[in-house]
Amino acid sequence: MVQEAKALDIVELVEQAVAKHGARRDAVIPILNEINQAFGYIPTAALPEIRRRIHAPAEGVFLADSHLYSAASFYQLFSLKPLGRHVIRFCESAPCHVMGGRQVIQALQNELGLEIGETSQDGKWSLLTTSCLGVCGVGPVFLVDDDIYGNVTSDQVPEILARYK
Amino acid sequence: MKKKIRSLEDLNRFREKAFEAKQRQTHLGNVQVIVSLGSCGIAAGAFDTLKAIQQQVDDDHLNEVIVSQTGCIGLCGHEPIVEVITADTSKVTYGHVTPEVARRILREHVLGGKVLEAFVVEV
Amino acid sequence: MISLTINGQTLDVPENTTVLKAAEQAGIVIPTLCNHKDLTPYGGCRLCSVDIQGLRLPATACTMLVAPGMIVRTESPALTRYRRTILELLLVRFYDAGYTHSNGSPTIDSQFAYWVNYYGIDMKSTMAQKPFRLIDSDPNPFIWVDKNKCIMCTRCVRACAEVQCRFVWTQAYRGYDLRIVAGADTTMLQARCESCGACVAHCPTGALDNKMSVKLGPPDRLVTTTCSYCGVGCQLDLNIKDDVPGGRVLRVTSNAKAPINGDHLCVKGRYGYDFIQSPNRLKQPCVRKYLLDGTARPHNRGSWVEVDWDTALDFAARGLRNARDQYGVHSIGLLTSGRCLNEENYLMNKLARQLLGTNNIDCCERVSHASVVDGLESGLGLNAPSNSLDDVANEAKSILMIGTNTSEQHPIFGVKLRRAVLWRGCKLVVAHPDFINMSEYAALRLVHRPGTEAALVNGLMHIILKNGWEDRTFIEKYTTGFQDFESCLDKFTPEYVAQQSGLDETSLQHAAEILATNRPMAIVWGIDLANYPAARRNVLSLINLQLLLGNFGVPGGGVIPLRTQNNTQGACDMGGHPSYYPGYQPVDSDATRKKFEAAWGKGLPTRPGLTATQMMSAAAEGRLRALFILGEDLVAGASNGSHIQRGLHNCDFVVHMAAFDSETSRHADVLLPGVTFAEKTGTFTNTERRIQMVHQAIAPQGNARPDWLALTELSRHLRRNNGDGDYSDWDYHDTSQIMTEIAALTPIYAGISHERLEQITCLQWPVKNLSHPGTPMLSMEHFAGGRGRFTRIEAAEADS
Amino acid sequence: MKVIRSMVLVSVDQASLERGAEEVFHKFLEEIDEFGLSDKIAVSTIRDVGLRDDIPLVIVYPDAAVYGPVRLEDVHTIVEEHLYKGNIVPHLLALMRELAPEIAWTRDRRGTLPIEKRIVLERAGIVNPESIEDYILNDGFQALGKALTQMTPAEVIAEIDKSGLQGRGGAGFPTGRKWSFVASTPGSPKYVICNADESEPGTFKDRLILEGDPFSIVEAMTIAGYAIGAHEGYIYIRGEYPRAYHLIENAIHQAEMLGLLGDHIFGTDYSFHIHPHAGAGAYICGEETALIESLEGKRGMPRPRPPYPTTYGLFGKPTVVNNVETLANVPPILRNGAVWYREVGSPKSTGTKVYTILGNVNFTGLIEVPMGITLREVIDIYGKGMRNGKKLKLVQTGGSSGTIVPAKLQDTPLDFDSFRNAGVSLGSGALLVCDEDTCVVDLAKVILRFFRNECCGKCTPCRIGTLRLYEIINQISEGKAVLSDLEVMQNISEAMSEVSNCGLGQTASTALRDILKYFREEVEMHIIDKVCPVGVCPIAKHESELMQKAG
Repeated sequence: MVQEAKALDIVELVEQAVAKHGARRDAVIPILNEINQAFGYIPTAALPEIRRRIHAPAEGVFLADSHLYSAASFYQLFSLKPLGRHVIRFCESAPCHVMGGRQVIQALQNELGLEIGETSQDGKWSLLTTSCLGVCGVGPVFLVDDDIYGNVTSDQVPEILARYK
Repeated sequence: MKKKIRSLEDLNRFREKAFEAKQRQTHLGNVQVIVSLGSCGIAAGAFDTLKAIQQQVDDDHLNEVIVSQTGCIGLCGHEPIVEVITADTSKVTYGHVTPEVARRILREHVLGGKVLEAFVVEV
Repeated sequence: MISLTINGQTLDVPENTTVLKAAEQAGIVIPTLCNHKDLTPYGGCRLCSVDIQGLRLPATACTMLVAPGMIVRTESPALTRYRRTILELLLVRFYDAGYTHSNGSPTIDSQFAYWVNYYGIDMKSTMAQKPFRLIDSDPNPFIWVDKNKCIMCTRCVRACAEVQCRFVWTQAYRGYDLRIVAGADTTMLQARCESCGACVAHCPTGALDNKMSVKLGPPDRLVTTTCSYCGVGCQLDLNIKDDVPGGRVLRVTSNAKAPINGDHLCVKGRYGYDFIQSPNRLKQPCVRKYLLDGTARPHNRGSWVEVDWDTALDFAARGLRNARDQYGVHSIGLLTSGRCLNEENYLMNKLARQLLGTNNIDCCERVSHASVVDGLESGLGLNAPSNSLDDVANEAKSILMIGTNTSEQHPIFGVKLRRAVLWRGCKLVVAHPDFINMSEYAALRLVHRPGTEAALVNGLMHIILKNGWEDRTFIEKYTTGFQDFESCLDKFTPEYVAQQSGLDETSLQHAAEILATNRPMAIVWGIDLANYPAARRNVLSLINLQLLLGNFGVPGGGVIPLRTQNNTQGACDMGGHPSYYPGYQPVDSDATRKKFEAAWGKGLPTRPGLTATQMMSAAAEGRLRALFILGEDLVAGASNGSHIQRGLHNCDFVVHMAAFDSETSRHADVLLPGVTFAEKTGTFTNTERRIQMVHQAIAPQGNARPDWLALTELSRHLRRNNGDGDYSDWDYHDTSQIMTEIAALTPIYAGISHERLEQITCLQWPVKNLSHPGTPMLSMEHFAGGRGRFTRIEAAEADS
Repeated sequence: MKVIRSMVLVSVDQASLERGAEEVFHKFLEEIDEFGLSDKIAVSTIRDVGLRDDIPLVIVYPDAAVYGPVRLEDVHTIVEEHLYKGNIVPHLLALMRELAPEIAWTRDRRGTLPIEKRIVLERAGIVNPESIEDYILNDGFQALGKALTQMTPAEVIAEIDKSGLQGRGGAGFPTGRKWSFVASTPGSPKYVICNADESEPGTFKDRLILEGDPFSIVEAMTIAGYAIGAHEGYIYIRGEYPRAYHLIENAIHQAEMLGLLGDHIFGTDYSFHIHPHAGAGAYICGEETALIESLEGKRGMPRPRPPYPTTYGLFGKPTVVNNVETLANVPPILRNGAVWYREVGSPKSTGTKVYTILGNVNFTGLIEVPMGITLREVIDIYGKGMRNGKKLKLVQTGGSSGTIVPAKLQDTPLDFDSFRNAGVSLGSGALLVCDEDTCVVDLAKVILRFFRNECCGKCTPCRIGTLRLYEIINQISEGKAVLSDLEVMQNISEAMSEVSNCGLGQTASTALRDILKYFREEVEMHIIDKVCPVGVCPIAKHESELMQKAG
């Protein structure tokens, strides 16, 4: 089962993130980033909390939930729904593809029994793709959470996945 | 609190001091083992390599070995890359350094003085 | 001016003009979908791409500003090819389920369909072959959402943000997955939609539509008229279908050319039109059974009997005459209506003074508004706002808003102020005991204890004087009574005022600083201020504040009392006032009276009559015996309803003319079915003295009659002998005739005629003659004696 | 480091081979070895030299001397006289006429053979990126000190202008001119933005600089700030580079501690603050106006241009946006002078260029070479040749938004001008080398999928165009397309490149366009014959399944 964030945690976290990055319009993306990092996704309930703390008509800053939703849904590293405990992001850009990525993503799909974009029933894995991660010199490449794996062959996939509980 | 640099002269004095400190290190006969820790290197397993080196340094009490890091040099095809700088020989760059190879480098090159030709990368 | 060439045609346009606008000026049409004149350019649809010499790639005409010597070509085979490709691409993600779209045009084509057709593309065969999203996907009661027709032009997003300042719609996700969502992908109402329909008005495809009428098809004709809800005076288009005799209102749409509101309307104006054809409308005159029986009036006035107009009017006339004959002219009272036409209010004034011989005439709204109007009169010698709405919205650097929930009561003006705050940084100070919508836009909120307004304002002035922020030159040149006034502020120290009002001293200091240092500053107040016990005093304090800061006679300054009803201003202007003939000509001035006596061919009463409030007391005490109430539900509209009910109950004879049955008509003896604004032609005067046409769109419902016509008929029943003045007759065939009479007798309306209003659409009084352009801002010369008067306001605690 | 001085190309087209080219090739290897020149001279082959009779042809770089016909016995002379002594052998030269256009490119090229010359990467992989001592030890902050204490802002701009430094983000706009625009634009405050949202697939030069030499960017941004009169700088680092973000944060902190950043830098009145900012995954934010929107906390959607950021940038103020690599050139220029810098590279494209070499080569990685190197040189010298001895089919230059260069064009020098003339984009410097096992339909599919996913959606041609192109290429790869689809693709592609709002849409179909230009036959085979010649596309699988069933 995928875990959803709790209301109290959300308020606390938003408070911290706003304190850290400033109650400013241009701090919105770093703040969303903190929340995404902490929960693995951005709970919609966090948006009004952020808005309340940044909206400041006296300083000419007007913010609505729609602004935040709009920004949060734009960026690929943010998710608006809960993901699995471990998130795999496979680079599907041309260099990795040319260097053998096609076989590796197939191996990942087979091993996990997931299509791209899916989260496993038990909430352990989410299999996503990403655009270039900038380590093309060691392609094919994928990320498991924050760990990056390069020069991957399909044979290595089971061993790498086994490292995660 | 470090003293602030207020002029080019300050900067050059700072530089001289840094140079002397570095000189002192090599004069003392220390060996520098530098792991290339760019993202490419990390993706290729440089953290595992670094861990192995540190483990070995601890286990064998290699006090004169200074382990440090550098960025990526652009030789992605050879990652993970480890450089060994000793006072007598100049810099040797190794490529494809797995934890196993790293341990061998420490044992054979750093302690034994024998360069592992098979893993040397020409730069 | 910048000179450029478009399609070989050389033209001069002002700086910062876009190529698109420049082309428009030259009569060259460039296709576009995402552009709209009210909205900031977006450059998204790319349909308006044109060739500009020297640029590697075509540029979008909607975003590209003109430059000297620029050479533009708006058509080429390549451009046509790109445009066709763009439209074909849009159709890949477009599905029309086939229902007729309803955005106000008599031809069904949406703007999108027009261009698709123009470039020779067959929509049906090119578009998606089945819907890919839910049709009618939002539960909003007024706005229909069909995202199958969305082309991501974002006009709705921009309209909601820039026009309504509400930020309901937004773009979410990106690329091929891009979609327009409300709020955080919720329903519109959850995203705090106010259902103003601006998004519908700006949608070029019909993805957003009017839910109440989405499948009703196009209208047969459009009738542009003035909204009847509030004092802002928006214009709108009634969409009329002539499939029943006299026609019916299909829907309301906005009209881009409307002088005040353009393509913008509020939820009431756009969607609150069903009352026009409501089954509850009064359709037949009624009289109480006892009148027909010729028996005594029962306690509860007995039951209603439907009668013909002649019978009803006869009873009405008889009742009024009886009271006059029995108890004298002062026993009759007339209440005019801020909902009715200027022409009708004028007739009421004429009826009272000429035919009945009484000055007991007042505007219904004065029951609640009297003190405010009095304050204005005694401080400034004015009976109207000094500045216009747009002037405040566009020029004021700061605004004090007090006693008004503007975005509820005067939505379009509220939104104009939101825009002032959002898009040009105007500082808004909202003094209101509640957290109202405008509070969200306020630079500072003052949550004071109700009833301490005067203390609060005095406190602000105390701080202003202490800091030397007052305008000495203005005070000397344009005011009287400052010396005497000044000392009354002494005791209103921040500590004292804080303690009185429940505000903290910092807020007071802050408020004073914002208002005094961001000039011109405008003050906007509304009905809530009048509802406070000491309304007159509050108004005088606010006038003091503006005199102190020299905020009169400047654009963006002044005082804006917001009139609740669409024509409260006009009703007062037209002599719906115990002391004034039309145009604030005093009844106790011999010269004026003589003028009207000559015109109406009749001797007129010399003393001012009773105000509405006084009439109610007089009725309760049995001094006032007969009442004629036009248009209003007095009981529901007033803050002191029980007082009014007592008065009405006590009255011997009450005639009520209205479109609907109400609490007030329960107390009536004769009930005349009036009509709504959609069924008559004439004029309204909005809260900023702007006179606009109202156009009849459909025939009166049932047997109802326009009020002016009923009054004209009534005059026949009342009149015993014709006078021989120029205007003593009541032979009105239409309201334009009445306006001609008004203009002749009312200097501030001298330049008004229906004919002229059809051309100019609106004029702000004073309009001195037929070539006078009107007066958007009253300058000092319009004040009584050319000077404003400071008034000492002492009491703060214990309002009397 | 191995220093290649010259390069010898032997023509190996069918006709040349028939006349002994292979022997000539081997003879060169022998002779060069004989003279002890093996690690200074590279020998390679060239396939397409056009129809001519003076073959085998031998071209010697960097002199671009073309010898022909070269007989076995001439080799010794050429090696001894030309390669060893440095004198061209006139009597063996080929006639100038009749050169194939691809070779003609090389005739104009003069100067030294491109060898690795590290300017922007001078410290990457050498110094400890976490240590400001290491940076200062390696000439760090000398340029900033010089600028702040010895130069006026105008002089700094003049020096950058004189160096001829062009933006390395892809467009190649002169940096000095951009700075002087902003310096002279009224309005304040002004901002410096370092565009470190390096997202072009196959490009990681900026990451290398940020991870290997973060202090140089701090120093360069401060210099830029001083030059244009800004006191705030933002560095927008893509979210996928957490390590770079961490190292930059550390560099900012350390520089502030030493008074080399922050208030009163170098004890002068000049103050400059840098704010690191992490992106969150959007290729489009590499576009400077989208980046600015994103910095302001909004969706990264490009603004209409004009106005350009130089007049209406961050928070509506005049703003310089420079790419990481561009900025990394700034300290060395100020340290060594514009004259020194101009000597590197070609006259119109000064300085070096960083390339990343990827794909089916023996060695992947990154090099920094003077402008003007050819693809062949890159592949043979630095890529160590094709992997598994396969044949080169094509190179995609400049990342996914870049052009496809077929093997026959591999002698075009890589500099801004030549590339522009050849309709090829240099872009980010990514060179994706593809061998004969690459199916162009499959490659196009991956590239178009990338743009479909990364398009921001603002403008019609790009939003639906990328979607449609991806759908159609998928159909082609599945054998479900018809020939007229190619025309549809071409129409969409044309509209996209002409009237899209920003560079993304304008270049999204570049690769497709080139593929249809150079490899149309292969694409048509998918459609008409329902065959993927390379055997990568689903139809191939489909076919083989059918075959199996039949068998």
